[in-house]
Amino acid sequence: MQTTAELLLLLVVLTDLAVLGSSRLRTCIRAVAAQGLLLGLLPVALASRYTVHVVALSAGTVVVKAVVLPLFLLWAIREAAVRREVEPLVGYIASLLLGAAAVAAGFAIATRLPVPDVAEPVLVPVALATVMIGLIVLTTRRKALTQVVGYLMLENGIYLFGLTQTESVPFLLEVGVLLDIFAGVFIMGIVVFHINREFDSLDSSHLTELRD
Amino acid sequence: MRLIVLWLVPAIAALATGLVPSPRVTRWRVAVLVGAAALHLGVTVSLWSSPGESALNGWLGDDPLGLLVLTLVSTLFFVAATYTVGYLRRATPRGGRVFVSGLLGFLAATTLVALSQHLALLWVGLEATTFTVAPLIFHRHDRRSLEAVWKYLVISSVGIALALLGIFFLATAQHGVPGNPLILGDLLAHAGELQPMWLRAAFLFLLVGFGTKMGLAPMHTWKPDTYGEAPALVGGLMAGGLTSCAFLGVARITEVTMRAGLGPFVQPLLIAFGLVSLATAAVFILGQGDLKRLLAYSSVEHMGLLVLGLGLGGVGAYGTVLHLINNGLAKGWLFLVAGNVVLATGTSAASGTRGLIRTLPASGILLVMGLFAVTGSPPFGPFLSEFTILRAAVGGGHVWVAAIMLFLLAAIFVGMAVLVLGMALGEPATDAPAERESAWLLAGPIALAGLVLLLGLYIPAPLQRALAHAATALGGGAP
Amino acid sequence: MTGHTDWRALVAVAMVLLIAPAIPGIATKTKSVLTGRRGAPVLQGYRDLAKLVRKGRVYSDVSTWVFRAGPVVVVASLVLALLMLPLDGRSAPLHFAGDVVAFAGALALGRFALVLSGLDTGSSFEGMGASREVTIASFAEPVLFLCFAALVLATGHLSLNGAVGPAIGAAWPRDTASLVLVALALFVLLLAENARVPVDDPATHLELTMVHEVIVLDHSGPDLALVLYGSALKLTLFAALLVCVVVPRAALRAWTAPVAVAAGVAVVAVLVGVVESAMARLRLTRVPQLIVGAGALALFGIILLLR
Amino acid sequence: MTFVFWSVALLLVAGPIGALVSRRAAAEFAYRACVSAALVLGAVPAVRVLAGGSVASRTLATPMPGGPWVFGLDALSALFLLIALGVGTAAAWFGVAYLHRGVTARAARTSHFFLSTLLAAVAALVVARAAVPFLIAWELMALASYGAIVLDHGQAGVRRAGLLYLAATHTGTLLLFVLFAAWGAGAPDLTFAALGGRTLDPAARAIVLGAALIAFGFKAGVVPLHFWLPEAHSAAPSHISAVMSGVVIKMGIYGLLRVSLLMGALPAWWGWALLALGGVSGVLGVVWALAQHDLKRLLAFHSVENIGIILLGIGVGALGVAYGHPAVAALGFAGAALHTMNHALFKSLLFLGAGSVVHATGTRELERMGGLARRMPVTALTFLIGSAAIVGLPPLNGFVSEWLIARSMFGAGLSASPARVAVLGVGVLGLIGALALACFAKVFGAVFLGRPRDASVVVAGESAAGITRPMAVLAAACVAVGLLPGVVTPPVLRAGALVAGHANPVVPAAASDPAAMAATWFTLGLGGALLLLWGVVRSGWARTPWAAATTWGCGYGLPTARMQYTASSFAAPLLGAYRGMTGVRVVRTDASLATHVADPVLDAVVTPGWNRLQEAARRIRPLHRGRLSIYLMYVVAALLAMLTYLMLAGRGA
Repeated sequence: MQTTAELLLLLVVLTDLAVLGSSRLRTCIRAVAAQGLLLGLLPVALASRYTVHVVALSAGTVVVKAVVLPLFLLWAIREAAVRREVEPLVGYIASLLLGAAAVAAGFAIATRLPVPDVAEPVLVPVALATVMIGLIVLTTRRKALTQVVGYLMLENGIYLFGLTQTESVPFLLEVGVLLDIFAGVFIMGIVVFHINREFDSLDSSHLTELRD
Repeated sequence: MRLIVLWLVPAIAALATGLVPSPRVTRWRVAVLVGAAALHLGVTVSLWSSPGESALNGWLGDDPLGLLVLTLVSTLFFVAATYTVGYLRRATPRGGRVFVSGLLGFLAATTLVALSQHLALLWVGLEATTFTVAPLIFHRHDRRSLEAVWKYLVISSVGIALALLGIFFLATAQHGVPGNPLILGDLLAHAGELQPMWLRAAFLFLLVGFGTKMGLAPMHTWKPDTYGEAPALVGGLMAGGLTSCAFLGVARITEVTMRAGLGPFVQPLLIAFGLVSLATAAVFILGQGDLKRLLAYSSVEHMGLLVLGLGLGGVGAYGTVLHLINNGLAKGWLFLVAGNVVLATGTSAASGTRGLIRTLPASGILLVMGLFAVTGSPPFGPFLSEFTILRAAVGGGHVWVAAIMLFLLAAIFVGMAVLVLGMALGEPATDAPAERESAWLLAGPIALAGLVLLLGLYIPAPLQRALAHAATALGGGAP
Repeated sequence: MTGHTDWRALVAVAMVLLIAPAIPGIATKTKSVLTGRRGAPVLQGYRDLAKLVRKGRVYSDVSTWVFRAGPVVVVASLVLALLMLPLDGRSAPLHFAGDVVAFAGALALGRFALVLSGLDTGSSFEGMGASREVTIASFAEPVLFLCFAALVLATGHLSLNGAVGPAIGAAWPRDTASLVLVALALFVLLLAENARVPVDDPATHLELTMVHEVIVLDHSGPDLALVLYGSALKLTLFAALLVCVVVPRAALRAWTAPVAVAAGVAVVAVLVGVVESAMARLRLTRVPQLIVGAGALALFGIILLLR
Repeated sequence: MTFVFWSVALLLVAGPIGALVSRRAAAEFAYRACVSAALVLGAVPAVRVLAGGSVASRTLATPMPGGPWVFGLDALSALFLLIALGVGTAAAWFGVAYLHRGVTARAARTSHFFLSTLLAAVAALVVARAAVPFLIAWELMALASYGAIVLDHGQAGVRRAGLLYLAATHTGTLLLFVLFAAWGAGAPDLTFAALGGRTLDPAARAIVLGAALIAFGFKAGVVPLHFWLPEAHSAAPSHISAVMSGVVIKMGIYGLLRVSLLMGALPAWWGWALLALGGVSGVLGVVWALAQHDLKRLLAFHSVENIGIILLGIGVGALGVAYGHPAVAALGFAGAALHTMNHALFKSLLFLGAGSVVHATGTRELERMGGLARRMPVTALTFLIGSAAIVGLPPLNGFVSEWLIARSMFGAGLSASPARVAVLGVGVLGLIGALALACFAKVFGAVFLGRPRDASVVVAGESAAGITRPMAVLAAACVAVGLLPGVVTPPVLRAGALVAGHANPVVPAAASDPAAMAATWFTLGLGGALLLLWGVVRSGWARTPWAAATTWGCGYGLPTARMQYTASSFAAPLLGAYRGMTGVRVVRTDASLATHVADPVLDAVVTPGWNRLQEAARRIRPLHRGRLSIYLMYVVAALLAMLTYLMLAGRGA
């Protein structure tokens, strides 16, 4: 089964890069949705034996990360009638290179860290890379929605790392995580909706009224 | 049992006030709010008589530090609840349904943080605070408050996410170590066996993550916007209660790392963050033009002092814990007074506001007293704690840290004095007669002021014991 | 008084008080003679006083009791200062540790009274004179203190009684250089404090150029008499101080010591006359330099002693 | 000790009573009664201690950091307690009458409240024997005095002065934190006993003494830390100015003496530093004062001058300790202590007099006054006494203390150690004295003598008894102390010996200082002689005739008030001589002549420095431009910085 896991993780990296490289919001959201699906499959792929816990976890993950949130985001962009990210602070090529660097860094750091043997060796590097790429998207994009996407990727990366702990960290935790992400993005969505109504755009760079 | 009650009371009240759909009738909601707050405070006080309970097989407990934070939050919340009575009479766009239930939800979340002995649970609590507070910040429903809540949500969500990563690292560090995962007691018991590299990484991420929630520079950027736009009493609850809970998170992981003997690695970081926060606060306080933003930066300053004391160790730890209480109460006091000013003048901008002690005698005087209290002038409480932290700096041989700290404190004092005294003194623009202020709006600040003053002159023995315990837990000791 | 003051000291004081009015006369006479004039008789001072005492007084309607009190305080303070000098070379009628400060204090008191009585008239001339008086004094007083400091260091006595009394004799052979410097400084001070050439010319009556005379423009009759006696006494006092420094009298027999002092005072007066006939009056702005110069002498004297 | 506690308690209630009692007269009576009773209660134990008795100290056990609160009363505390309560009571009585005009009843009540609170804080301060109560009392004093200063906060100038004062005093307080933190490092608790018991290594001692020098120097107004003082003193109501310079800044002196006492083994540099600062403050203070023509600013600068004189005394004392000349040390400290008391007496007298004048004429501008001696005889007489006293003329109190200080300098000069260089200080003393004489000749002449220079002054009349009586009392005190050095020297010598570190050995010797007795004969003789001659002369002249005429104008028949010599013209030649070293500017046009003093410290250092700081802050502030993604970058940057730290530092452990 390890090989499938590795394959899935590879795909995760590809989705990361897809988000980094595409200017169309729709594509970004689809990529994140795909990533959510992969994340949902991973517990099953990693698990030595299928417990209720594992199945429930993957099911819940798929529902939330691959279905609910993406649909919600798609609804939001339809509401806001935004198509694409207009000039990001860092160009797409540049951010792709950054992303590649992030992946490399992820592997570099992971090799230094004493990774617990239980986990799939590629898991930690990919997790770190995803976290970093999420941060990159958060810091370099302008549209509020894109930043939400970035935040989702950040959470996904953390979730990936959490997978190394499926044995030790109790079940409640994942639930908490999912709930929090859900609540988080849900409220963020409402805010996004309000931003859209107040400013007729989701360009968060309009939100610079409060300053010193 | 009481611990469960403590958590359930506000949670249920929050649901009740939130779900029951009667948008207009605020009276019973406020009643529920005050009632829940009173009950909460009562139970909290009862904990002092016989501490050491635990519930949910050790996930909840009231160790000295947690109990201190819990008491602080509970006190603040009760005061804020009484204040809400007057506040909702004066200024509320709608029935206060979201407002009240948000407040109660906040109380539930912070209680969870203060009581949780399980670090993941603590994290969940902190995360919950973020989302319970958001609607409160958005209370005014206008562009500015929208921008504020947006920035607050994104920044603190990112922070909390990094904290979660830190929690996972901690769990990884605990791999193969006996004891239940992420239970504080077990972590401390076997701190020596934790995998040091992962422990360090965990500390870094938790410091950044919870530091963001605390508002340590440079992760403080949400603070002025949020406090500036949120209703004053929400600002007070956040600056006094929420930041204290976030600090509790930092304190927990510091406990573990200190116990694991990583002090030399940890302390420079804490000191650095402390000084950077002080410096940032000073820069933005000099020439600040808005009272609530000023208080926000003052909060950044005091968060800096907290971690500074933690990093200096020794009596510094004691000073930090004491300062946690003092700062919480003083911030509540000042924010509520600022709320009165805003209610009376309609703005918290300094320009154009003059002679408050003539137009608004009680609040004006409270404001000026608060200035001295929060800048660490004797005989108010913060003086003792700041003095103790300074003793740790000088006594520990960190003379330069002490020098920088003093310089920044002096600059901050002058900056704050310029703005606050400028508003309080002088000839009022309008020669309207001094207006009579509602008792509901004054009782809270006066009570807090009394407490802060008391803590400067006398520390009750039980409190003293709790402070000493907490200080020793943080690797320091009582002076 | 500190008990064992013998009455001879008081006699000596009385004698100096008596000869005081003649001293300025001596100076002026010397000057006249040296400049080839006959000049007023030496005892002219007594005649003027006698005449003035008999005259009536004119008070400005502006002035107050401060004006009237001025002359009295001037004379009283000078007499008191005189009491602190061990004229007979043994003991002063009034002495105690640190009385050097009291000596200077008494002089300052007189000056304060004089200046205020001048200002009391509201006249611009007397205001100007008062201003110049305090200006010059502000340079002279520290010099006086430095001279006293030098004397104290040289003799080890904190009281004039010892410092310019018995102990000075032993000090001369030991610290000749310093004492010479101090004597010079004291002489300059004498010229400055008493408004003599080169600091000021008592002979002129062109108000704008004067310091001392102009302050008392409004005094008349007995008041003026007191003022004139006071200025004469001040000159005598400084001369006596100088003599006490220069002439060790402990060896002399009890009666001869006061006489020696009197003679010395007369000599100093002659010296003043000589200086006045030899030098021209300095511009007022140059005066400080002169006095600071004297201060430098005294300071040098002290440094020699501290060595 | 109980008496002192009661005294403090009374002072604390004195203010609030005013708010409770509705009828104003009754409230004021209660206020006066409380303050006066507090004076009596405080004076009883203080006098007992000064007379050689002793009072048991009290300890309040408390679980607070810093250990127990100890309160004690030794000769040093007693002296300052007497000063504070005495001057404070006079000022309080004065203030009640003074604030009857010009301010609302509420404002007056507030002012009374702050004044009595201030006195309570000072009383507590001087008996505090532990760091925490000391700091609390210290700050309470500072805040109360701030409140009293900004009574008239409608004026921007007053607000500015108040802010300047706050900034200065708060900086001082922070340095006191350092002082006690450094001194208490490693001590069981922060009681003075524990601090005094420690022997510090030179570095720590340098920190402690340096912090003390700056912190207490700020409060005392030592050049160059004096810049807040003239502003605050001239902004405050006159009786508050009196308390400020009579009591509050004296607490800086008390602090220096207390630290010297506790430190025991003082290093020589400390003595030299005090000596140098004293000389600079004394000379510059009086020269700056000469340049003023605002009456209260002028008096304020004289406070700087007298602080300088006091510091000269402390400096010699410290040198005496450092080089081991107990007698010199005792004399120096005693002189400083006595001059502190004397300055408190005559300077508060002068400020009250200034208040009376301002009250009557409505102006503080010297150039507009004149001829008030005829219109305000009591004020004039008391002010004259105060002037003569501050100049240091016998037979008044200023002379006695300068005499003691000069003696200590001579004594140092006769020693064999390097301390003998201090003898040069007498020259400085002489210079200061002569300049002060010039300055007060100018003040008294310009204000009280000659003709009124302004219509508002012509109509002025003597102030009410409520205002003049306190002045009369203070004047009497000046004369009494001046006439009886034999009585006042033993107690202050006791205090001096205490600071000099040998608690009792010297005291018996000191208590009977023969010189002091002789000096008493001198002062009494002088006083007697003056009275006698005055009487004789008056009676003698009563018989001889006298005529009244206009002032002799050298032939010009109709002298006018404008022809009088002005204060500026009076000071001009002196300032001309000193201009180079003091930043005094003399502006002379063909029509007028005016002197301005641009305070070299405030205008050349403090204000520009502050502006530069704000400018720097303004430059940095764009970092907070409202860009969310930028903010997130800060978070990421912090994370990266820490990760690099992990990679670098993490290795080692």
